[in-house]
Amino acid sequence: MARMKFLCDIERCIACNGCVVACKEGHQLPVGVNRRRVVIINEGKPGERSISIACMHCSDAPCIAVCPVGAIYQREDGIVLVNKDICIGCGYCFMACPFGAPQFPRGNAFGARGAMDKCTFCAGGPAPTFSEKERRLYGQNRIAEGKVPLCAGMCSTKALLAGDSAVIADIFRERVARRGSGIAWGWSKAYKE
Amino acid sequence: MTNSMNDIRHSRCIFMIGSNAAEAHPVSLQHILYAKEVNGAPLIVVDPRFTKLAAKATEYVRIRPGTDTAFLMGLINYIIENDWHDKEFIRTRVAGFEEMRKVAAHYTPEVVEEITGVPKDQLARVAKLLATHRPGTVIWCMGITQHHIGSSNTRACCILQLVLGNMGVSGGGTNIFRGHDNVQGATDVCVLSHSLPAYYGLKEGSWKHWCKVWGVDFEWIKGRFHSKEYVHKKGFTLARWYEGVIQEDKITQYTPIRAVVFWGCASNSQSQYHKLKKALDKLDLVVIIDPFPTTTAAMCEKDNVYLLPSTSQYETEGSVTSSSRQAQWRYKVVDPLYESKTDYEIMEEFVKRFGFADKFYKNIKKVPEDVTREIARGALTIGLCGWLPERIKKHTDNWHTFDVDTLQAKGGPCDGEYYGLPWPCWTETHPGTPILYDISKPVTKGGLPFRARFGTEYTYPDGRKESLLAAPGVANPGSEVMGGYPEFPGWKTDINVIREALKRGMAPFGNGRARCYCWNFPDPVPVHREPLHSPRPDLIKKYPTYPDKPDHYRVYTRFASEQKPELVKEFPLILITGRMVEHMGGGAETRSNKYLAELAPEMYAEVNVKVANDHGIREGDYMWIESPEGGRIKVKAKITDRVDERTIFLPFHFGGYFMGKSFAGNYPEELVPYALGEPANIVTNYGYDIITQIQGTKEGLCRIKKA
Amino acid sequence: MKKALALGLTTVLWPVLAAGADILRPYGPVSPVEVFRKLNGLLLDAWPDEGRAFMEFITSFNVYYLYLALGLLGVFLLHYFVFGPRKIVHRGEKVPYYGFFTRFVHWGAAVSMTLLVLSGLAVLFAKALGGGSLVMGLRSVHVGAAFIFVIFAVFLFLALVKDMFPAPYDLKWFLVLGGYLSRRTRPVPAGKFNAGQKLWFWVGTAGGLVMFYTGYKLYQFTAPVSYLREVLKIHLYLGLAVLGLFLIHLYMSVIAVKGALQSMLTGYKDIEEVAVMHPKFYEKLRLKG
Amino acid sequence: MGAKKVFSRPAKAAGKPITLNPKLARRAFLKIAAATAGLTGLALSGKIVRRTEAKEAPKTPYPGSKIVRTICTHCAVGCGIYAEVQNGVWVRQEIAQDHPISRGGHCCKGAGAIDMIRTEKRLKYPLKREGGRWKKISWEQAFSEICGKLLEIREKYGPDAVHWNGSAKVSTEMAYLQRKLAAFWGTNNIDHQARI
Repeated sequence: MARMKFLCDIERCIACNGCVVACKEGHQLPVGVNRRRVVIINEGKPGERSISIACMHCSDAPCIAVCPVGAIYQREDGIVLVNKDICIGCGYCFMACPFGAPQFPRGNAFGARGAMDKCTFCAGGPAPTFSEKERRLYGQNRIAEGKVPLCAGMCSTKALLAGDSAVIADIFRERVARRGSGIAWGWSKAYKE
Repeated sequence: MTNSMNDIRHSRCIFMIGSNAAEAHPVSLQHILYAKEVNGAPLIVVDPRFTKLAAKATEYVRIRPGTDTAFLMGLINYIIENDWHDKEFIRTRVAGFEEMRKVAAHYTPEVVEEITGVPKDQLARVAKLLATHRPGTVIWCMGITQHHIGSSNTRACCILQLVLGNMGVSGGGTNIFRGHDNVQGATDVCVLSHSLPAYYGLKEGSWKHWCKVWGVDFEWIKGRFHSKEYVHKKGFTLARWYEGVIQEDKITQYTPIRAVVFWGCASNSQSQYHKLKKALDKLDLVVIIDPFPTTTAAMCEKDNVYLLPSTSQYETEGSVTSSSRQAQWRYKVVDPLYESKTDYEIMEEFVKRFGFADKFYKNIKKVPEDVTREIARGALTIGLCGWLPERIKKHTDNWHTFDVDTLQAKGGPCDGEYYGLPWPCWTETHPGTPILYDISKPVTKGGLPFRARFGTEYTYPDGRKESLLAAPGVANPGSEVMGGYPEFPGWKTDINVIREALKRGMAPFGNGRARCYCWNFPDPVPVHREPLHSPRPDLIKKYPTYPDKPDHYRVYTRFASEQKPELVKEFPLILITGRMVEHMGGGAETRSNKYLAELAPEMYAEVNVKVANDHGIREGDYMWIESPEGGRIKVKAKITDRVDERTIFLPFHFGGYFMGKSFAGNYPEELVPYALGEPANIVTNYGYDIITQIQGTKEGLCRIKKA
Repeated sequence: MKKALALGLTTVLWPVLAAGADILRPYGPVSPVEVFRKLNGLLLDAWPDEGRAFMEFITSFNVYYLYLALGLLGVFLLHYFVFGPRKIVHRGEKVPYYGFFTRFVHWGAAVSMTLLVLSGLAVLFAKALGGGSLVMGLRSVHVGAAFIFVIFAVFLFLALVKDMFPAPYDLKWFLVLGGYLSRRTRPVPAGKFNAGQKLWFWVGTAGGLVMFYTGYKLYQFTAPVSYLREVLKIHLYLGLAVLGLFLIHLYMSVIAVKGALQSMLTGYKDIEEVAVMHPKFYEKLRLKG
Repeated sequence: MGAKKVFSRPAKAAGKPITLNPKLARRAFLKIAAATAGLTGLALSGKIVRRTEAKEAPKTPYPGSKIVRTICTHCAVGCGIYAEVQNGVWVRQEIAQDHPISRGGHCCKGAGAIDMIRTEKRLKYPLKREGGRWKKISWEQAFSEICGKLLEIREKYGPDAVHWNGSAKVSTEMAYLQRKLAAFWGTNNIDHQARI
């Protein structure tokens, strides 16, 4: 069974934010909703590194565990999705997530949080595939088209890898072996087997 | 660029000076990091600021702004001193080496450390890296050019590569990453005040050549000008046109400028913007043709301005030339939106009303394809002859058939050709020249020697005579003459001469030597000259600037009279500008993109923590930055170690504020960009390159105070 | 997984591998371990310490609300059938007990509190309601009601606080549990408000303000996540107390003590009732004449 | 081009929406890897991994759309863009994985290239500043007023009284026409961003 994963190669990421805008533009997200973001450490100092972070689609996802309504679920290929028709916007998932992935657009009465929005691995959502509803609520469903997620596809330096864990682990290991350094940050947290 | 982006994959050493490619050209990093990882190529970044690119470097050299020539000459000297230079390459293909060597000898590691602040050990280490990792590429951007000695800086880079023998080889070369998407194309067709398309210059022969291409009478063109003198006189430049209006420096033109047309050009990218603003207030007519309202529109307060909506590039088509000299066809994606018109349509309307449409469009029936053909007929000097619209489209349509490493098509309709037909592409069947001055390939297959542009022999001031043609035995395979040869007479104006040369396996422009000694430049060999506004007054005497230039693109340009040692007392901090990855140029498009504006919503100044503490400024505080010319801007402080204790950095993309005042109300309703800010160029200083008049925005002075 | 292990190994092996590739070492002395640590600190924040505990807390907490609600319901039923509601012989003389302002803010607070409790429970037991827009709507009600409640709560506090300070006899009241566990009506030690009412007052107003603050933080959702976790915990624990007292108050005033509801509506209490339920206040009234 | 292994999907009744619910077995596209991943692996190892074609072409959310190849407008690297166009509307930006220079890569500006069409901040019609306010005018009025004034200035002060600032953001053809226009106008006062 294939297992979808993200891996950001810290040695390659140049913090160009290409992934962030690719995601926002591709799914037409409202301003303020960051399904993906880039974090820089040691900015301006030797040892400056950056990493692009989104939902890691954890194997034992804490968000699924804490969701009080069971709105979050995991597909067979490991992609974690949220059903916005069921989500009540309570925010527990955000507090349980190690990566800060869940996002909450405002806009309900009294400015309360709306349904949770997060990276879908470009796999749409539970609405009928390619339906207008799916596009509106979850964005594109590229996985159903056999296409790769936008963020990784548009990564300027090929730092962000996405796809079948076996394949991307191979690629990454090859790189690490070549250059002698590299860490797959987040993997040990997200993918416990 | 002499090589291509992809060719950097073959480099064994990458030397980047005055470039922040990680923010300005992020996708190029794909190839740079590949070379770094796979070839084990050291990535040396020389920059006054610890940029995002420097974060990826294996060796970061912090240099004082405006001292690049000293550093490069120091490297050259160290390499020669240690006998690391490529003697065979220099013997066969380089001229003026001895003269250059004498000048370079001055730049010992100690002297370089004194001027640039780079420790001499580091200089030695960098020189050794360059010498032991060949071929290496040298990459630069505006950090090298935007100085009053910008042209010396660029030449020093070239000489470094000549000394290392890195020219004309895969993985080597001098690679200048250009800024705008089609700045190479626009430069090739010379939207420039000193030349006709394809670098023909403004001489009579050049005019006659182009008149022939256009199918008009030279006498008629001459009649269109004010007088014969003005046909050949270089015009005002983008950097200083406003002096033609406000005349704070004396102009040498019979009339001041009364009208200006901004056709896809931002104004907030020009230094001393507060003076440009004065010009906008004085002009009779300002025409702005752009898909976005631009900062210029908001800055015009008089009823003298028109805004014409042109389409974006995706609603029209035409070829674009990438930094690697490749042509790609930018296809039209959708029809023009709203009431906007394509630039071609607007041009046609203008020309019709100016009354010369019949002459202007004589050879042009179908736009843009016939224009491409006209360029191909005229631009022989840089070999655009093979750039026919069908071929360019064919390459774009089949871009998937080109190999990532060599950029050569393997099979398919473009078999054997190089992607985008990098110029010179001499004929309709030429595959393009992927690497300039590469003598390992036949000329017909994309090889080239150095151009023999300056005759066959030169006598240096000390009486030494040297041939300017390549040494015997050095030529492209298949060349009829195995050795140096002069240019073919008439090749610049007659395609048949080019064909003839190619038939004989020879380059139309001859087989010459690369010059280290350019006698037609103010400094035949690059030497360090202190910035006009120098933070080191003690060095001004030893390294003074040039004398003033009275008629420099029609305006008096001060050099020596502007260089005042006492200035630094009042303005103690060095001011440099640069890019952010989220924005582009003047920012009209990107600041109107809600996602990009969300990522980079505000203007800021990078300040070192020491400077900030000395001035009582904390992160996020507003502060005033003031220039010696009287410009001042109010910006937020971003406290960071990216800049050192003497430097302030400003991103130059913002507009919509002016000296502390918001001009948001001056934009057309509802078209105010999402992100507004003070233009950095209000405080960039006086100072222009001696040859090109590029503005010296990377070597100014300023002072700051808490707002 | 083997591959993950291999990745881990390469990380650890880095210094060894890098010895041969000195040139590739990034500028400045930074090891991957260092980077790893920094990223952990920045991105995971307090998750390694708090994450697991938070998950356990949040997944197990709902059930206490259920126990409390069901338990109290049982207690009420038992009390009702064993002891029955309190009826006091009415002599007909009425004393003014609650001013108009007090009644007004009481009912304002009461209505908004009811909404808060109900919508709060709806959020907690959203699964039973099927989640989605219904509960999302009720969450909005929760937010709206909170803003209304907090205004009334402040005034209610000001209106009643002078009679709400704890007194020594309050302890005694608790010892006899207000005398409710008896069919006989005997005077209990209480002032204008008995100890139970005082407790409810303090939890309802001061606790209500804490609820409001914590709720506001959760509504904003901009605080650091470990702060949010703490705030949520406080909100839920206090909510439990509020729910308990709310239910008791409801039972007492509407069912267990006849006339209590009436008195809050009209503002007058039967003198006999005051004498029995609030003897200390009765004393004061008598002294005043 | 990517190391994409796309297995065939279970046949579904045509026209009926497929729900990607976890409860429904999801067997389609079990093993896909980001093109990026594949590409870089390919680049590093020199292997060429060919994509096995799906037996049944995947359904697309934009039936009848076509892909237009175009070039990013933000810097001179020359990244390729696949623009997906349906009924004359640019519906989305696709990844140009097979572009030889960028191989699908974009920075944030290029990733949002489609915003040039989507943004609400585009100029919509010709405007003229009148009494300190922007006033909508027709193209005809704009052209006749502008050209009239330009010709008047030329007449009165000479051709060099007009300065043309051309562009590095237009096509080479357009840039060439700008240079040609200045020549025909009778001035060398033309320049563009390459100068700065």
